[in-house]
Amino acid sequence: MVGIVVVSHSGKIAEGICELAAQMAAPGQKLIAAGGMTDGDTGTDAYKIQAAIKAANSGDGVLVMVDLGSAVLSTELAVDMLDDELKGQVVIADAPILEGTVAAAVEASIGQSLVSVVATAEGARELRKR
Amino acid sequence: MVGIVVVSHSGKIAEGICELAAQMAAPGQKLIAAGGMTDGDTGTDAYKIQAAIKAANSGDGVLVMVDLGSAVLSTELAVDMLDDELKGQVVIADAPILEGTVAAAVEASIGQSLVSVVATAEGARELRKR
Amino acid sequence: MANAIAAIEALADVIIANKEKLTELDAAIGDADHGINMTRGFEAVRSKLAAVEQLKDIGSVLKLVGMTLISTVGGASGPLYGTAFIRAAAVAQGKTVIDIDMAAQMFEAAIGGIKDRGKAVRGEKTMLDALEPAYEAFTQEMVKGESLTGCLTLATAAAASGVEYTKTIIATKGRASYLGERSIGHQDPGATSSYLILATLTAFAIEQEV
Amino acid sequence: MANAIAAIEALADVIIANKEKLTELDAAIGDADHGINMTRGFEAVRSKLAAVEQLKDIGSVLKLVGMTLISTVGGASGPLYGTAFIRAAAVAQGKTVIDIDMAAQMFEAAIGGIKDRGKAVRGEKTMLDALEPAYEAFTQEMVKGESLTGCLTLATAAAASGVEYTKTIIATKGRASYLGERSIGHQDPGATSSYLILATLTAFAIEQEV
Ligand SMILES: Nc1ncnc2c1ncn2[C@@H]1O[C@H](COP(=O)(O)OP(=O)(O)O)[C@@H](O)[C@H]1O
Ligand SMILES: Nc1ncnc2c1ncn2[C@@H]1O[C@H](COP(=O)(O)OP(=O)(O)O)[C@@H](O)[C@H]1O
Ligand SMILES: [Mg+2]
Ligand SMILES: [Mg+2]
Ligand SMILES: [Mg+2]
Ligand SMILES: [Mg+2]
Repeated sequence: MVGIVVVSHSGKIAEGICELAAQMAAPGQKLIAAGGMTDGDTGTDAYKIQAAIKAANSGDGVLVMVDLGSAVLSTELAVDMLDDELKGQVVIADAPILEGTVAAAVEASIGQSLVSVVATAEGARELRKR
Repeated sequence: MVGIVVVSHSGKIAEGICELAAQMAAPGQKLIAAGGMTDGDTGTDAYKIQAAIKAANSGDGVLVMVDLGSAVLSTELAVDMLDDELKGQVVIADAPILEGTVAAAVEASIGQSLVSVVATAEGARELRKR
Repeated sequence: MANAIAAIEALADVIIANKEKLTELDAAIGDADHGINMTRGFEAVRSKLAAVEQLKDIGSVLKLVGMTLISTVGGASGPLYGTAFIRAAAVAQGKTVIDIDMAAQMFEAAIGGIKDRGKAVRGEKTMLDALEPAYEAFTQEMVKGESLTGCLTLATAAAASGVEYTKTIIATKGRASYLGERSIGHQDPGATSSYLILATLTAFAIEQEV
Repeated sequence: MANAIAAIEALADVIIANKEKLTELDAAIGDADHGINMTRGFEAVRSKLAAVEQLKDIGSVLKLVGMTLISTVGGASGPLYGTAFIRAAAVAQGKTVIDIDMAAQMFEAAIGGIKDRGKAVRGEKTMLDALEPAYEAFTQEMVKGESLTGCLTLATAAAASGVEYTKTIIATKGRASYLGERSIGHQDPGATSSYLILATLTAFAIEQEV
């Protein structure tokens, strides 16, 4: 099952999104929040993200959802620090963080491949709200 | 100044997004969280949203950002319950909630019109993350 | 108003008794909360009804129900059922008894509320797939001269078929739409609660007749 | 390693002394935290350096700095400066003194790290608008046979002009890009901290020479 990591500058946001997506996903779905700094301040921490990616991985790859630009920088750094095998199995989605995570969690929890989970996350950009 | 309401099923998410956006906005910017139910459970509450819209309004209109489909239903109901004058000044954005709120907060806090704040929120759909 | 309140109490009983069932249905194609949502809503309705002084007509009872569901259900079903009850309340304003014509009008208004609010049509795997065939059955029998309870009984049967039908279709509205084709084979929780509401009101009306 | 550590201590002093200034610059075009971020980072660096046993070479000092900034700065500047220090550390691995050639290589590696990480180019209103002209000035003087401190002095002057230049351009990377044209007229906080770092290292090198 593809694991999902949610990277936000805010711990509350990352946790909240994981909780929301978990309600739509199958029970075993890995949804790991990597939000805020270790001291609780706003920001992103590449080591925290790296640990979350490792925790989310169960062999089928990891989708990482990010909020703002600097979360991408920290996530790319986190990915660079992974060992080569896992590195090739991690994708940072170019997708809205909340909408993409919810859609991707549904897809991942029914056992879809990383490619298809990423496509679903990125497809969430096109979901219409009204 | 256009006010902004953030409607999420999760209180944590709505608050976190308001905090994140406030960091990018001018100090006076109204960013009102309407997340979760009164008892703290997950969900949306049209009366809470209605109160948030009233609190966000200072005469220049209100942008409402929503997370998932059922938040739209509650928000539309909340708007229907407003008096006619305010009703015409409220727009629910068809935009990703986090990305749209951050972009819109910057725009609103420099005094742009409701039309332009809505366009900025909806334009956030096109922001690329990588 | 005693009757209207007793009918709502009966609804609350049935919804609460089906909390697990509705939640399980929602677990398969949604976020596993429909029974929890509806129970929270009807428990709140029950305490509101207990606390309120005097309700002067059926409209007031239904309005209180609708407003309470709106603020306590939390899911899509909150604004949908909330709007349905409030629209039905408008028809029942000033009324203290319900005849068959008024029942039909209330039913129509309620469905109209759900459609205005949710912008769904029949066939999208929602509560409308129980309610619309039920309403059609109701009016069909009504023009044939059936009694209120007769019409309700047939409406409930049609709702039950509608619930079965939801198993065969793809969800295109609400959370179940995330599943696309994979929603086929699963029964819609909202259609199920709509059926339960209708079945309960039917049973209540039959009891009143006796 | 005493020298390298002393240089880092000097950086920490200057960053902390400019906490408000950097934060104010970021308030105008970002999220008002660059000084806070950098201060949190360099305070952590300071305690790490105080706690660590023995650092065998300059590479180890710089690696520790980079890793600490990555985990404590929080903003975009964290991975950017973190990567810069770690890339410079790779050049300085096994080294206990820095000559002019090595300084140039470290400088180049650091900028390369920032570019790889941030995918920005000069003219986008970032730290690169201070660092790239500074590096050019450095190498230009180096080929003319200038001393390390001479090269650093001219590099710092170029960085200062680069900071001024950021006032005239539109931000197209980082948070300031949300402001588009309205970012014109404001000085980039990251370019400013880059200038401060360079100026401090220059002053430190001059002191060492005396
Ligand atoms: N737009 C809509 N129109 C009509 N009914 C809808 C709509 N969206 C959802 N529903 C109904 O609501 C039910 C789900 O209710 P519930 O689980 O309480 O809300 P949520 O999906 O927000 O968790 C669905 O089974 C469906 O019958
Ligand atoms: N992609 C990038 N490449 C180079 N520098 C960048 C980039 N993005 C941001 N910066 C620099 O980072 C500075 C902001 O740092 P900081 O405020 O600490 O982070 P954040 O913007 O995440 O709050 C900017 O002033 C700019 O110089
Ligand atoms: Mg549900
Ligand atoms: Mg729900
Ligand atoms: Mg900043
Ligand atoms: Mg920041």
